[in-house]
Amino acid sequence: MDDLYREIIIEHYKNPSYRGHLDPHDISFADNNPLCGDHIQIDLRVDKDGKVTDARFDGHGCAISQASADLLIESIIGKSVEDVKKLGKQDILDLLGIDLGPVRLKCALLSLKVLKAGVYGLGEASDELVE
Amino acid sequence: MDDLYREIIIEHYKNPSYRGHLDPHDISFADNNPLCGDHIQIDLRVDKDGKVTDARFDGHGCAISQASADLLIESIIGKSVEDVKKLGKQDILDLLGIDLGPVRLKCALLSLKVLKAGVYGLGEASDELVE
Amino acid sequence: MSLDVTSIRKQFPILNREVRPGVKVVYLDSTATSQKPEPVIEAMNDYYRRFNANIHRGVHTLAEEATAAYEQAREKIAKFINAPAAREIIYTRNTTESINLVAYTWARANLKPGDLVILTEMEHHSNLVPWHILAAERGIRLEFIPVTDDGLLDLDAYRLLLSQDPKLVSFTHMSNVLGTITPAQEIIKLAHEAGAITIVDGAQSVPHLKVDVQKLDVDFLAFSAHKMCGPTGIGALYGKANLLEAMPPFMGGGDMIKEVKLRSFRPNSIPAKFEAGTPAIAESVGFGAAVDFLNSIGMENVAAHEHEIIEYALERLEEIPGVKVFGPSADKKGGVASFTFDGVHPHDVAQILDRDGIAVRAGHHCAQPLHEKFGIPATTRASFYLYSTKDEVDALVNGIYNVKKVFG
Amino acid sequence: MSLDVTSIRKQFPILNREVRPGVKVVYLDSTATSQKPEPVIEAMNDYYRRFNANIHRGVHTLAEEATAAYEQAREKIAKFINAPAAREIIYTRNTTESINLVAYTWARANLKPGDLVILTEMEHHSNLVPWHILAAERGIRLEFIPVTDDGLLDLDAYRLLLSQDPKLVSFTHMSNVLGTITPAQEIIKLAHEAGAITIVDGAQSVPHLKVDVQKLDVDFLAFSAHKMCGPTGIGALYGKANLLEAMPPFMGGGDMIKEVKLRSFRPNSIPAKFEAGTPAIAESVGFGAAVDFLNSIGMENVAAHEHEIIEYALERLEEIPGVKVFGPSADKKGGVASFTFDGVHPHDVAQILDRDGIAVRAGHHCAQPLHEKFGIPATTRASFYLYSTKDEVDALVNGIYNVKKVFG
Ligand SMILES: Cc1ncc(COP(=O)(O)O)c(C=O)c1O
Ligand SMILES: Cc1ncc(COP(=O)(O)O)c(C=O)c1O
Repeated sequence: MDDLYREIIIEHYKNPSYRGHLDPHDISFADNNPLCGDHIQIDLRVDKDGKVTDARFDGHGCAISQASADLLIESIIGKSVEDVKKLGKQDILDLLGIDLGPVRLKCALLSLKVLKAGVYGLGEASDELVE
Repeated sequence: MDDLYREIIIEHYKNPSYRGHLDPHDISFADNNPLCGDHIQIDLRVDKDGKVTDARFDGHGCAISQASADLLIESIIGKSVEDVKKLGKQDILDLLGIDLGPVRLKCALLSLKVLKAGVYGLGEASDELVE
Repeated sequence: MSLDVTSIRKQFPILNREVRPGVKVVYLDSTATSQKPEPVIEAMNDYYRRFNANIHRGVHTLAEEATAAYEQAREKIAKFINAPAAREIIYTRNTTESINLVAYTWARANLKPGDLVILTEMEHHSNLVPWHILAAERGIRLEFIPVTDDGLLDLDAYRLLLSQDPKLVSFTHMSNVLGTITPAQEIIKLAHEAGAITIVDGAQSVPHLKVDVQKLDVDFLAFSAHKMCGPTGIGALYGKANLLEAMPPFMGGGDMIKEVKLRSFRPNSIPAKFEAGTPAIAESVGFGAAVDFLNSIGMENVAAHEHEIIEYALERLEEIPGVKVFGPSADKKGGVASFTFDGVHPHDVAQILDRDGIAVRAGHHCAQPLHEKFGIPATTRASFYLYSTKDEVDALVNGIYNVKKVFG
Repeated sequence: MSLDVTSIRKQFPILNREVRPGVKVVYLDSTATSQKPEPVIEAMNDYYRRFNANIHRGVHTLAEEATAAYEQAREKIAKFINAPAAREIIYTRNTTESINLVAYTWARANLKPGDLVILTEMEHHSNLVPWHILAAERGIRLEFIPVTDDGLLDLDAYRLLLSQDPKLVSFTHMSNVLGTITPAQEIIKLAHEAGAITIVDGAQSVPHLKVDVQKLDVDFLAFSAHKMCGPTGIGALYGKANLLEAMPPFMGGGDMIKEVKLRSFRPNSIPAKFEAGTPAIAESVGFGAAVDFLNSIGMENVAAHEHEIIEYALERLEEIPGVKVFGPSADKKGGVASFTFDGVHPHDVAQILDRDGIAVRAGHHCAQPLHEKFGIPATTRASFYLYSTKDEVDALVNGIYNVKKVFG
């Protein structure tokens, strides 16, 4: 259980590298975790080849949701949008390096859900995006 | 348990004394037991002093419901309507001479319910009439 | 494979119950509700004694465990009926609520005055009254597939009804009175060709047959845990995801929302959208355990066993003078035998059978219009399940002869 | 009299649960759901192992016993809240369904576009969303009794709202976030004087206080078994008989009917009218056992014990730097302490407390508008019940200091 608050998480929570907004941006999407009110917004810049050239997140919430957003943004800069679409639950767990129960999993996956709803251009972020 | 089918019940079921209709009548009411579809109609004649001068029942259903109707009719002829209004669950159980579980109790009380709804001039027969 | 009924019966503690000293219960009322095996009872005890907690919103260990168990049970149920995704399973209280849920949401959002809904004459009140209410409120039209004298659906008449542009066809997969197994796949295919949505009342089929929603291609399937070895207080509605997603919510409250403001809300995604408030958590665990139990035996084996019993029961009942069994022959029905016995009201039959510990049901079995069709107010119904035996059929037959004696 | 908590705790097997080897659970989440004592669990086991059967329509021994138990539990529940008659108790799934039932029946039959419904800013989503749905469908107007900074209802503002001819006042008897016990009797009296009907959300009050519907003169009271030592899957709606009798039915199906024809039905009398389909029978038995259990302890004693605990908890929590507890002082509230802890999100507080086995809830507790009012997305909530101890409060306080360490 101590794993849950590995230093990397506390570190990314307290000192995130990618917190902020991009203006202008090509894609922007935001959503809440209905269970706890955690909020994540993600802005992306995508070049003509479909590559993510820059990205930022903002929001509020628990260490897990905010740290996983920061780690996720870090991991996608330079990736193609097609690769971003392929990201799944396990990728987030790998980034965090921990295992999570179903409730905290929703915290961890919020940023990925927002990101994927954004790159797919959906009106709503749904849980199936991160199954 | 054998009490449940005391001879008196089988006898009143097979050879009822008061099955029929009264035409003309002063009061007539009918209702079903929603649990089993048992049906009882009761016709009454009442004189100017409020006394039941004659009564009949008709309907179909189980031995308990039909026998208790016959026994009930027998017991009220000659009684005043005011006394009929006072009849309750225990009076029926006394007539039958047995004890009943909640489901069969509804069978036994159907005729009393119909009778009381009739003498009170109600639109609907309700369970509270026989509580 | 034939069932090892002796070892199955050992798992159902109630089957050893003596209703009076020396008189063991002969439980022939599984169509009303099934008995529960020990693993189902114990799964719920384990929940209450070890990890009871409210779900979804909790991050503590008990809440995580309870949430996981609640969702795992949903997955088991989805798999049991071969639903493509667990989120297509909505927990309800029972079959009745499942059908009402569709009536209050899909139907109110999609049916206009004059729209045709096709039902059948053999429906349980649960698949009649919700549509009566809607007809009174909204002016939809109801038509009924007739039942033939031998208890089958008249498919020619159905085809004629289909030409009237129905919007919905809602029908039972197995009659709880006649035992008739309806040709659901064909009925659904024809409904879809006519542009209608379909609801199958699976209250009696899911417990007794292998039901495959993808093979049936049904849009909604309603069923109850308590009839399939599971607890009371929980049932399920299967719905195709695209339909469920497009439907407005039913009840409002906790868990069914994504966000609530003082004056408005955004609904959650499915299945949560339809599960307002604290759900039947222990019961979901029991429901999952019931599915495990049935899977361990195999639904094909359950169906085969019941077929053997009903075949024997029909044979034995029909040899009793004065007994008339309703419904089709054994090859077209499940383990249900509803009958009349000349000169004795079904209530009295049931009551006198009870002296011998024999538990059967008497009445209209929540299918009054069907009884009216057959011109009888009530029947006595014996029904069977995976724990039923031929000895119990014999006890029933002897019991009926005892009834004869009382009524002389 | 002070409670013998040691002997009470012995009856709750889960309180001995180790969430991890050597780490015993400290259950401080009773507002979400209470734990269940052994007599409640055993009452349901006894039902399943000895007299499980479907109710009402059965004449065999098991059905008679099940029906009697189902109705006896209703009588116990009626007596527990001092309802004049058992038939004024409708079994539902939970508080949420109880409120939705009134919204779907009484409210749809009685409220017209523009009619005013008064709620409060401290309502649970269960007493908000049903009215949002109705407002969207029917155009009713919603107004809210404001919550003051110290977590009380602003009764002066309420009096002003009452001058606008409200038709309904629906409000919580105890906030599940602030713990605030609202002056229900006064609110109801004023509502009646203004000609409005009243609903009390008793989800938190019925489990923790002596609630007397006749003294309150409330029209409808909603509550859940699972929060008062009872099982999941069952709740209740109390309603005054004359109101219930005049209401249209909610769901259609078995048991709620008096008679069914192919195209119409006549509803049954109350309470059956509102209980369509096979109900939560085992759960009713458990609910009755929960009421017996609470009666054996005495609700005054339960309330007094919780008062002692919350007083101590507030004292200890407020001495922790960075902790801010919301809601009124101990004399105006029940055993609920919702707090924030500077710099640490409530989810993380709860998660880290869980390491020490401490089960608290984090989030908006289904009261998002209230949290918005206080300008916070979430709180951590510790809540207490008759089995809670001061040692558990101490464990919580130590746990919060451990949270501090992790977040440095
Ligand atoms: C004040 C209040 N109202 C309503 C509810 C809803 O109760 P249930 O989830 O049992 O329907 C709760 C419980 O969470 C509550 O605390
Ligand atoms: C065919 C059929 N439909 C619906 C129901 C209603 O099921 P429940 O009472 O569990 O809602 C039943 C059970 O009585 C049934 O047999």
